[in-house]
Amino acid sequence: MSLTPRETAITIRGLRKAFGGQPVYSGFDLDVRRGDILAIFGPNGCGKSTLINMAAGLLPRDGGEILYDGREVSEIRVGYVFQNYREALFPWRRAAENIRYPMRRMGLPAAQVEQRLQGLAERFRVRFDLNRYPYELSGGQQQLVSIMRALAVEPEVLFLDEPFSALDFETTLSLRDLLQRVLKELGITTILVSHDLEESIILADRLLMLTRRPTTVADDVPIDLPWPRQAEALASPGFVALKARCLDVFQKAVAA
Amino acid sequence: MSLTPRETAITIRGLRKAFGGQPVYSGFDLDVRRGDILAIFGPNGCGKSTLINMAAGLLPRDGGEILYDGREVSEIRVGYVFQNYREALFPWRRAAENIRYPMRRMGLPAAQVEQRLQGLAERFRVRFDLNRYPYELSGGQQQLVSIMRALAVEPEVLFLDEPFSALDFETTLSLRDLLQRVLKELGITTILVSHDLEESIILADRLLMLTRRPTTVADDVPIDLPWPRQAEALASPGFVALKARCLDVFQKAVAA
Amino acid sequence: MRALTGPALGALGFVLLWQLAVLLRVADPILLPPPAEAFAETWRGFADGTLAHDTWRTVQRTGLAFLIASAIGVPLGVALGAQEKLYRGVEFVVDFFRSTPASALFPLFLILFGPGEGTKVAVAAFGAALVILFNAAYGVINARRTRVLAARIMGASGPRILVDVLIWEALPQILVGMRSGISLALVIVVVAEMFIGSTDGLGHRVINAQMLFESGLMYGVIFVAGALGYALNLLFILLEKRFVHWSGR
Amino acid sequence: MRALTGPALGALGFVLLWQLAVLLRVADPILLPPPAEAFAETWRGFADGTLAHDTWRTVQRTGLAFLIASAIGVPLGVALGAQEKLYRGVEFVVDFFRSTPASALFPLFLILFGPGEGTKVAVAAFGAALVILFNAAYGVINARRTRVLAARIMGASGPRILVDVLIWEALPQILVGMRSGISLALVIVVVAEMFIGSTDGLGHRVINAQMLFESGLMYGVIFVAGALGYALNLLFILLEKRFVHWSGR
Amino acid sequence: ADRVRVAVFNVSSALPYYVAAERGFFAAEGIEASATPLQAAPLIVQAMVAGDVEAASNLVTLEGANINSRRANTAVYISLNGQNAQYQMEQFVVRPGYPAQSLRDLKGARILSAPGPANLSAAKAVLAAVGLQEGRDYSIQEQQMGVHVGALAAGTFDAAYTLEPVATIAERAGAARRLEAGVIATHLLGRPEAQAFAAGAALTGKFLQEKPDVARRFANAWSKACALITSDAASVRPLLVQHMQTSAELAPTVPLVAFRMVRDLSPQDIADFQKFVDLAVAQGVVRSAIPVGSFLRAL
Ligand SMILES: Nc1ncnc2c1ncn2[C@@H]1O[C@H](COP(=O)(O)OP(=O)(O)OP(=O)(O)O)[C@@H](O)[C@H]1O
Ligand SMILES: Nc1ncnc2c1ncn2[C@@H]1O[C@H](COP(=O)(O)OP(=O)(O)OP(=O)(O)O)[C@@H](O)[C@H]1O
Ligand SMILES: [Mg+2]
Ligand SMILES: [Mg+2]
Repeated sequence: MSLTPRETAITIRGLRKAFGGQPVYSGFDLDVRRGDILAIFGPNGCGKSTLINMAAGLLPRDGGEILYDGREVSEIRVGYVFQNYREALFPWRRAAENIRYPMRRMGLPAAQVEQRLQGLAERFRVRFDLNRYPYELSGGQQQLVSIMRALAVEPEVLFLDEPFSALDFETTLSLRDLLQRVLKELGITTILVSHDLEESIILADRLLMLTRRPTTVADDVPIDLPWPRQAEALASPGFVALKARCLDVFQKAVAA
Repeated sequence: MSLTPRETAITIRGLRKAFGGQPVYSGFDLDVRRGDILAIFGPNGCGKSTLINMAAGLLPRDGGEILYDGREVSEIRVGYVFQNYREALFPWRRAAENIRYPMRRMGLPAAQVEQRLQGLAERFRVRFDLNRYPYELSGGQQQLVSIMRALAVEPEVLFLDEPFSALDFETTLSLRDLLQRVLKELGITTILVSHDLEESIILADRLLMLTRRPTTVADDVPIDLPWPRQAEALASPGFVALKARCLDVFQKAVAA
Repeated sequence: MRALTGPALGALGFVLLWQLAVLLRVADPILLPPPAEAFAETWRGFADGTLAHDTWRTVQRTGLAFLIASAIGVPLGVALGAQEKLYRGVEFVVDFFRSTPASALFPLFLILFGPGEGTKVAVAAFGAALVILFNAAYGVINARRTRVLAARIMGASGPRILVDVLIWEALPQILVGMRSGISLALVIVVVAEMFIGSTDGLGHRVINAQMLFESGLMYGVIFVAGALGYALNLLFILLEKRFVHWSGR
Repeated sequence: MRALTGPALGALGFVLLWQLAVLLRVADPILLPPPAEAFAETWRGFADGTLAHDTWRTVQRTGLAFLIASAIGVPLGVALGAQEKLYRGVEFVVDFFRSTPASALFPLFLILFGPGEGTKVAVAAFGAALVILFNAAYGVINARRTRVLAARIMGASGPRILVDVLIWEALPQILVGMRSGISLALVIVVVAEMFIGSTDGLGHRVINAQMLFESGLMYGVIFVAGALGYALNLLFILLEKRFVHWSGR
Repeated sequence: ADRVRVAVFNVSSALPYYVAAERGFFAAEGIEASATPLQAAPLIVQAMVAGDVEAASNLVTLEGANINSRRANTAVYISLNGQNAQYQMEQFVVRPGYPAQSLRDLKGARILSAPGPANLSAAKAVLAAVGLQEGRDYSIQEQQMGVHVGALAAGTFDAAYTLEPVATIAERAGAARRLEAGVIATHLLGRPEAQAFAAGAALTGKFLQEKPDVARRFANAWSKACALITSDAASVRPLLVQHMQTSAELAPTVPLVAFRMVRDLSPQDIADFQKFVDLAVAQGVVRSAIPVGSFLRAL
């Protein structure tokens, strides 16, 4: 896929990373278009978390560069839902305080912080008490708080590392709808890691399939299903064809 | 469902548990038949982890009793894959050592420990180096190690709290097959918590659907699909009917 | 209430052990008087008000020294812990002075602070600050990385991460450090009261009792000092119960 | 190699500060001699072998005291930490003695261990053991619950959980405690060498130098003691780097 | 009034200071004295060097000799405290059951000594003078003053080279029997009637030079106090209880040293003092030979 510079929100060039001498990435390139949702689908340990950790500036890279419309990651507003969401919440703050935190850091006035918190709680249909501490919440509840925290600041770029892994059936469904709406509305460029192929297709503008280590791109699939994509979309012929293509690539490149 | 005492592996009677005065369980009864795989399906925060934590003797209960064929949990061999698998591995031991640990505790001779470890690594098709420390593994790899550790001792009762949440597409599929085979072969009584309805149905002898707090049983569905259940079973009419029934119950009792 | 039974039993057991040692005549009663005698003498000391005054002076000095030590040790320790390389640099100085007897530092501090109150408080504050700093730094060095990363992602600057994450992550160990620190401050204050320019304080009283061979009173005063140490620690035990609700989860 | 630049820079900075204080004439040179003089005198002490002997004696005593303290403090601390209620009971005694100057304990230990080497090592071991115990217990109290639960599920008995999980969970803090402990043992040994019957050791040397107003030598010996403290700590810094690879993850 | 800060080591040899203060001798000379309690000789010397005090009420003379040999005129004595068999201070005692009748009988004894290199070497020198050698004939170990009575009572040691008031207390408690007092004068200076001047009142050289008049008046007050102690000790002994950590029952009888103004010393006294210091030099307790006249001032 070739994009004009103006359209690109994230540019990754020549990315290199090795752990203990064994390379995970050796010269990886990627461009993500502004406002796109990029889903990354790949086997365990292929380097998905490593990739977004480097993109988010949390992990030093061995080489290459990652730029956001020419800027460093420190210059942009980022949202991140960690794969280990449990350890990323602050246990000394109540859930609500955890969500307020990035908004405070952004300097939002108190009134607006409360308003956004209210809005999030409603849209996420939170049924538990946000005034509890993270360790008093169930796994899924913690993950939900994590997602709310990441969205609270309306980031320019959002990284979601298996954000639905602990959510229940219903919440997952409603959150897919919600995210679609919010991300598209606000034009947030998103990288989503998911092990659920249907979910990846339903949510993404583009699906990147990665191989095992040493990691390369097995396929780069544009998903041009119409938005919004309701549950019914799962049965549409376009969807079925895409899924079949992906499964095919997967069988050949990954499972082999 | 009514079982004769001899058939029952797990008997829960009058279970009560409250957090901060708010009840999660107030008089919960359950019998699990020996060798059965019981899937529990329920919304976030309804008390699934709480239930198996109490069953495994890790969380004190406020009232009621949980017996294993008349014995206390301390008298039987238990396997447990924690929902927060990351925090349950020992970071000071290498992955292989983590898996050896319960076998050593059981007093297995060294040779047998190694043999089982080999066997597990093969059956689980481990593609990463088990000689690394848990924190050097990706999320999915850690979860896999967790499952291997729980299965290593061929437990009498196995608790699986969302054991596939971080596993990739392929691993999940192959693990479903593997677990089916192993659990049925060894007759391990299993309680599986999962948010994936298809997965629950494919793997279970019986599906328990729970409501939101205060938690009650919305439906108790026997799954009498024939074993072994391959991927094709997903398309069988029996499966489709069951799934429809469950979704229906879910819409009425939970999502409402 | 129930929280107090443990310590109370501990203190009781300790006194019983003492009595037992006396009964077994582990040592001559001149050296090790029975607890009853020590308490009687101590009680007399409190009754005429002088011992209460001495205790109060020691508490004041210890409190002041500890406050200074915490005000310096906690922020500096947390900040240094966040910059491990920098910490390794100052570690020499920290370990150096932690390994030097306070009494060997008296001359130096006398030079700097003169033979008055200043020196006593300063030496104690210095000693306690080192311990607090050391523990705070280690608390931070051993903090969980994910939380720091999460804060960074949410736009927290370096100093904010210090205040919002690292201090909290290190809090259990900071409290351990503060408890070590307050005990050490008390010890140094008492020793200083023994040696440098003092007309009051528990240390002064111990030295007096020792010179007068009132071993009952001497052990009584030492007991008061130790119990005072426990009481000061108790503050932190309570603080910890109150504020470190998340530890271990 | 590079690991040593930090401490080396730290030591250098410390000496420069000292020199600066001398240049600014913070104090009379008789009281605070220039570092060069201190080093010259110390060098002479080493050259004629006596100071090396004194250092070695102090190292021996400290090492022995520390080994005893660790052998008692670590297992007891871990075991008590695992039984928080029990720990709250003995906490009084622990905090009590942590808050009592070692010098106040000399008479008592003299009774129990007689004059001679025994007392010095015993007091130092006692003091260090308390600190190590206290830190180990806290390390365990603040351990992550899930890992304990996981071990329990896998059939580990109480003592096994202690050995297989709690010690490891508490290891970072146990090491902090051991470092506090070894410094404290050194301090107490030096103080004991100063005040109770000694014919060798750094403390004995300090007192002699002090008496003769050889303040160059005195500060030199104190510097040796402090540097020795750092060296002993260094052991643990290296141990930690080596063994606590998982901390913070 | 002129302020004079005095470092005070709170033991009975500080008596002149409290007499002068309480009896108004300082006030009469227009001096406002204030005490800085410091319980260690090196700290007192340091305070004098640093200018934190102008005087010391009872500074150990060997410490004084040491600092003066490093820097002349740091601590100049205006009075000395003499001790011997009559003015008891240093002495050998034995535990009750121990058979020794004279110093020579200490062969085989475990001996404890008052702390500090000076005391330890004095004890060894005295024992050497009676023909006993450390290691071969006896063992000796320094101990804090506070544990002497107990260590004897407990039988941890057989004998002690100790100081007043510990010796008297031990004797009264039945923990010790006096063997011989004033051993330095008898065995080291060689004349039982000689005085061993182990401590005294000192002024800083700077103070003497800058305020000679105040120093002279201070010495006057001091001299009056010494005189009063010599003439009527009983009337001032209560001060021991009040200020110098002496128990009430002990105060009337505890031995006191001989407080002598330097101006009243005889040439023999000075020679004795020189010998005392020279012995210390020989033992390595004083760093280098020094004429005592250089730090004595007859005021
Ligand atoms: N600190 C480390 N030391 C050594 N190897 C590491 C380290 N961290 C990660 N790895 C390895 O790097 C690879 C990529 O890890 P990463 O966590 O990015 O995988 P992932 O794609 O996110 O997998 P998953 O789907 O399981 O989360 C893995 O094979 C892992 O074992
Ligand atoms: N320590 C605690 N204090 C207070 N409430 C708690 C505590 N632990 C759990 N809870 C509450 O108990 C309920 C049950 O929690 P549990 O973890 O069992 O849920 P779950 O069914 O496993 O959910 P999930 O699917 O999200 O894992 C939740 O509502 C949770 O908020
Ligand atoms: Mg990952
Ligand atoms: Mg759960």
